[in-house]
Amino acid sequence: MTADPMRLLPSRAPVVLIDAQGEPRPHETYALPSDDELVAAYAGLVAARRLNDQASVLVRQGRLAVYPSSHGQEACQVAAARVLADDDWLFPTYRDTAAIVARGVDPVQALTLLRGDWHCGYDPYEHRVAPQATPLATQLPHAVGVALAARMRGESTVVLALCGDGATSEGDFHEALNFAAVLRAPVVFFVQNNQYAISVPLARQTAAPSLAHKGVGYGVPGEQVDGNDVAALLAVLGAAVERARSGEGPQLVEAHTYRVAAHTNADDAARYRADDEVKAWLARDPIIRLESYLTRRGALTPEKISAATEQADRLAEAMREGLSRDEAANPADLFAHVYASPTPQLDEQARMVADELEREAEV
Amino acid sequence: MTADPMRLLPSRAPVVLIDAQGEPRPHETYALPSDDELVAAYAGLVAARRLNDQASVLVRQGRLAVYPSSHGQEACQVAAARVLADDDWLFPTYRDTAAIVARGVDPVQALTLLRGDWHCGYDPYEHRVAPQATPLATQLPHAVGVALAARMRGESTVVLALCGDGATSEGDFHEALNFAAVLRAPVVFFVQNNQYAISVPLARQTAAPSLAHKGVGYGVPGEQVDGNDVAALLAVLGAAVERARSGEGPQLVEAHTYRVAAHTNADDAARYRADDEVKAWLARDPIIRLESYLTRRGALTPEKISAATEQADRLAEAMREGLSRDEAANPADLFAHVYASPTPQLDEQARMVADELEREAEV
Amino acid sequence: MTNREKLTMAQALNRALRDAMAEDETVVVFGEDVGQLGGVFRITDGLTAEFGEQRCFDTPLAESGIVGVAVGMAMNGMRPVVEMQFDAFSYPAFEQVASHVAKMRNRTRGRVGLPMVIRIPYGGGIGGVEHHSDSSEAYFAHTPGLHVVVPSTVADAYGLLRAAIASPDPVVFFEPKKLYWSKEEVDVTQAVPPIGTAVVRRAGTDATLIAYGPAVPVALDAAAVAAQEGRSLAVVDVRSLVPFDDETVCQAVRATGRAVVVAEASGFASVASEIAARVTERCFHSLAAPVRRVSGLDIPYPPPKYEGFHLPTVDRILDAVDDLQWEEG
Amino acid sequence: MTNREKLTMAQALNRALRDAMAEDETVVVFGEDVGQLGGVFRITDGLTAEFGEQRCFDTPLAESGIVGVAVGMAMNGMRPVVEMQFDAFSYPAFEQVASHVAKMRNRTRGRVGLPMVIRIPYGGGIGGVEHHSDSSEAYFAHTPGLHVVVPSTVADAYGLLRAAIASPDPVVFFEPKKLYWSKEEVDVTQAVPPIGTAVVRRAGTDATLIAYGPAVPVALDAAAVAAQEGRSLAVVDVRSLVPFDDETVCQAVRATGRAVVVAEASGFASVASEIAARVTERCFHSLAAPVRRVSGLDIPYPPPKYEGFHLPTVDRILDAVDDLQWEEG
Ligand SMILES: Cc1ncc(C[n+]2csc(CCOP(=O)(O)OP(=O)(O)O)c2C)c(N)n1
Ligand SMILES: Cc1ncc(C[n+]2csc(CCOP(=O)(O)OP(=O)(O)O)c2C)c(N)n1
Ligand SMILES: [Mg+2]
Ligand SMILES: [Mg+2]
Repeated sequence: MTADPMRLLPSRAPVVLIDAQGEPRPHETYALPSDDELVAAYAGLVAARRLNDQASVLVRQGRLAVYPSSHGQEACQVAAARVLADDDWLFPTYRDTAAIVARGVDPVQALTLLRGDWHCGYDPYEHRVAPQATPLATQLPHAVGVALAARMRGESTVVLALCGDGATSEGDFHEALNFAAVLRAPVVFFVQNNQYAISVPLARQTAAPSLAHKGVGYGVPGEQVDGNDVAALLAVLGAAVERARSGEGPQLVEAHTYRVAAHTNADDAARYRADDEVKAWLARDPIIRLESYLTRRGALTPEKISAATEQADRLAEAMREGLSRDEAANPADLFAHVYASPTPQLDEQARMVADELEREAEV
Repeated sequence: MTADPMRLLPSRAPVVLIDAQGEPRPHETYALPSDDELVAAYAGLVAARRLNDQASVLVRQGRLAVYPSSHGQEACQVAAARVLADDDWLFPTYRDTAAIVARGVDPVQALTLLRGDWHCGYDPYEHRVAPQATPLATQLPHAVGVALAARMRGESTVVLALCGDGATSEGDFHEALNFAAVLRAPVVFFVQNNQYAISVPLARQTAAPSLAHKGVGYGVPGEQVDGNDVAALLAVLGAAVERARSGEGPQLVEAHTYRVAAHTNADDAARYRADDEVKAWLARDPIIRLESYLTRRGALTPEKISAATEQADRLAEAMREGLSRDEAANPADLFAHVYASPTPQLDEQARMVADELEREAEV
Repeated sequence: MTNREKLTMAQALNRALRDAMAEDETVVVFGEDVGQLGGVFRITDGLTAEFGEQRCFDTPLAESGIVGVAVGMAMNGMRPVVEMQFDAFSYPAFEQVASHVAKMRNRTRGRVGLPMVIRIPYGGGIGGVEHHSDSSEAYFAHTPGLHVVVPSTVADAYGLLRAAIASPDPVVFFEPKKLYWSKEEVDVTQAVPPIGTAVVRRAGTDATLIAYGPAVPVALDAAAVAAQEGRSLAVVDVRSLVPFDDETVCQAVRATGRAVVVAEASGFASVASEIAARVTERCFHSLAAPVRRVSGLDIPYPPPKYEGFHLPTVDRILDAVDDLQWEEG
Repeated sequence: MTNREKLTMAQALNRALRDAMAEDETVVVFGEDVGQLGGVFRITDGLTAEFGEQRCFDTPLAESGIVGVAVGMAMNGMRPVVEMQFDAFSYPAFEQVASHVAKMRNRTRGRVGLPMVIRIPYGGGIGGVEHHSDSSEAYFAHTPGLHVVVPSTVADAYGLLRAAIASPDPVVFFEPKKLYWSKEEVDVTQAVPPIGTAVVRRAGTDATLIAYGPAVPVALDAAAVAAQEGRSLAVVDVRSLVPFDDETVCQAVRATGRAVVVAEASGFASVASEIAARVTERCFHSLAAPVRRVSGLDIPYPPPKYEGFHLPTVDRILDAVDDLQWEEG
């Protein structure tokens, strides 16, 4: 209980390194990432936006059951994936498909849940990406456990755990931050504050000066960052990851961003927010500002822009292609993984289902 | 989200108005309570200490099943009761029997739970004291609900909700503070940080600068106070209650105190803490310092001390007396209050039990 | 003059909330997205507009907090009706429900009752992704101190919700999501069915199907098919799991001598188990065959693509009926 | 040379943890007060001293956090064994158990198993105040994806805890508090009983008592009294609720033609309901009478002064046996 509270509080305003006009803004603590890094991030943003667009089309075509878009939050998605080393772990939510794909997971596998197939279509160990969590904040204690297990074995793994502004109200958010702080788990908690939890605006979610201010109550440093500025995100999240890796414990990072689309395709955002608000945020788009900054510096050439677009086209093509095929459901799959080996009770139920199908086939 | 974080942070050190030597310590924000108020509090402290002592004896005699003592925390107990108006509510835990009694509940009724009889022996509405909560932190959202209901009806009720340092780690603590802040419920959350949750010391419970620092994460002002200084407690809690009453929302107050006895009679504190630590805290006893302060001022005379002692004697006598009688268990009581009226299923079970007893009586 | 109107179950639930709020100003509605949005299923649509933010409001996103705050309100003169957004999202509130909602009256020897309703959209069949199709009634039905109610018709949805709100006891109110858009002509001015009563939805002489909630229409379909095949099946809609209407259920079973319990939830240690056990205890010598259960499989709720295998179907019910040892009867 | 030692159940559980930790360094133990204090029941006594703070440690006071962190550890190569301090204090963790512990393997198509154990001191009969005597096994047994185990003997306590820790699947391990101090001569080097097997504790010919956990000794006492009265009762100890050993249980019931299920938990929608229902389904034509249940009353667990009325007693079991329609048999 000797932590200096002042060192735990976030900066007064969100960290910005490139502003909405694409102008660089010098910062006393955080340096601008290199042009190369930002050009790579740019390609990531373009791909993420394309993924969001394509997925929304696929929903309308009935190829996906539901899609929670991260349109407008692409800078957060890409930065979350880019600051991690291969051995690190990412803990995503249902809204973080773009981050999952940015980390290397096959997009069709990543969309398995949202197309109404099995709940996690990828191997979590392959890219060290946990299954997408739907019950809010419940993945955060898991992230702490993964980090602790790695540290017990002397590994230098860091875990980046994502959640939304709404999820910070859940008890599991509190418990996870507290466990991480007390047990000094190398976890970076990254809150994408997109201003809404479905229809509920931030002001109904918290009365705190910022969500990043929640850190001090756990002895965890909090930081807030412009969530539409990928440069600031890379700098702030990168520093948090390295701090955690060096054994200094967890950190809380809040990104101020905006959910441009409705909560999911099933939601009607017109019921609870004005178009003007959305428009104001569109002017702060993460891609436009980065493009203008890099173009002005000459780091982003028309060729590089086309390369990024083509890469995004290929991604979209792979999504269309992969999601156009429906594998038939195999009822044996229902029972295969409830336990390492099925109980006698499950065997009995599997036989019942198989019998039914056999008889159906005979008819 | 415009709250100034600096105004939400607690003072750097716990507020003290009378120090361990009984010397007054001027404070820029909080004034010393009047001598009359402190003399009345003194009588409360003596009674509370006596209640703890007597209850511990009754446990050894088998008249109580278990007793979690507030020995050493009497200043918190008494102040919690004294700052409330009649129409306010107190939400106590299992350790707060002394506060419940200080609020006017009959001690024998208050001890019903701990003697192994029904779980709440008093009428919660009579003195506006909620049932003692055992599942940690679960009473805190109830306190918020009671406060909101009162405010909806335009009443000026304030709710004081108690919990321990350990309980602050539970999700319900988080959710309650957040709801109170967002919905501006007139609740004062009062954490008695007695340094232990059973065997677990504070350092294993939190890495925060203080528990009072948790407030800022909810937009709730936090304050910390010397929990063995009843004058400081009366001033700080009193101000928090009046602030809440005036519509300015909830507050979080942490009292730094010490659990002098073991967790309960069933616990063996020697397994996890050193005698020296206990001794150091005994030197900061809440009664001794108040007695020396008031005596030096001439406000506490030998007559007043005897009066307080006699009052405490009568309390102890009432406890011994009331707990010496055991009422026979009436099995019909098992079914009477599960629902407003018993279900047919319960009627059936009640008949079964009654039949058994009848047949037993016949044998 | 007739008061009959065609309503969906969702509309009937909305109407019940509205009517209860209009009649009794202590009724307050809160939860996640229930205010301006009107709930993700629109069950609370228009309530904030009509009754103001004080009476119907959004809370922070925390189910334990929602139920816990409702407990406090109910302790202090209000009749809160809270919504859990989906079935599985009631689990974070389980501690509050099991340790407080269910026990407050008993703990305080009747002095503190909790007239509150926890509404839970529940069950499958709507193609929901993980955690959006659970049937959790067993957890609550097993917990003494709660009333547990599941309507299967539009009229019952209205009537039982009114009864739940009027009840001095806490009621866990399950709303079959699959039936939200089912339509029926109803008269909401009609008498409210008391909690604790089952109802015979179809008379029959050969065997009795005992069902509740979303399984009731499936059971009725099965009975219709069976009728074509020359077998007469009665269908009882339990609708109140706690208290349980032994009389109506057992009377139907005794009359037919055979019974199948139909429910969506996984079968092991479920409400279906209870019904099978208690019917057998009470009707043993009238039974020509053991009571069979057709329930959800003992697996985590599967993804949309697979839910057809998991849920009770007409065929599975008829198979179970066929199994009732007709030869030996 | 003999390996037999006299141990209490508490000591046997402590020994099981110690032996598992010594054999496998991925086994870690954590929870509230399990470190220096050794747990409020001393089940983890000495583990921190022997294996260090890394392997056995106290956590902040938050059950959902404890279980959630265990999930993460189990995802990442460890075998966590966590303690819920008392039965009712597992409820705050219910969301983690129902939505993650039970579903992770299935969700990930077998890629992520969770080899973890949740130890829960459970049941009544120790004079505990409110919330300290619950029997919550039904909540977990009803949730597919969990194994649920309840020992009733010292030897099984050791063996089943070893089996639970070795299991690739999550196991909810119920420890009957009332039996913690029961003593037995055991050989812990003996083979471990596999999870999923029941055992006949006493042979009998007239009726079968089916029990588990703290109800087993009561059932055995009842059988002893019945024997004096000339009635021969078999006693089956279920010990593994999930998976359930239908074979052993049904064989015993078929042999006697009558059965009573005995369990402490409230009866409605309970494991006892399940046992009664499934035994009836499987053994109907061998049954001379309906399967009876003797379980806890459908009330919140009462205070110490009243628990004698709530819990199954020898008399209540014998009454149920008497009810098994011997005249008509
Ligand atoms: C425990 C739980 N309660 C409720 C829900 C239903 N729900 C799904 S998303 C959502 C809003 C989440 O808001 P936020 O955390 O801000 O994330 P965002 O969707 O904005 O990315 C809600 C209430 C849920 N998934 N889990
Ligand atoms: C939800 C819950 N988990 C665990 C317990 C068991 N328990 C009872 S008291 C206690 C320690 C509480 O510590 P603290 O909150 O500091 O209060 P204190 O006892 O020191 O007054 C624990 C773990 C409980 N009562 N409730
Ligand atoms: Mg959001
Ligand atoms: Mg404490």
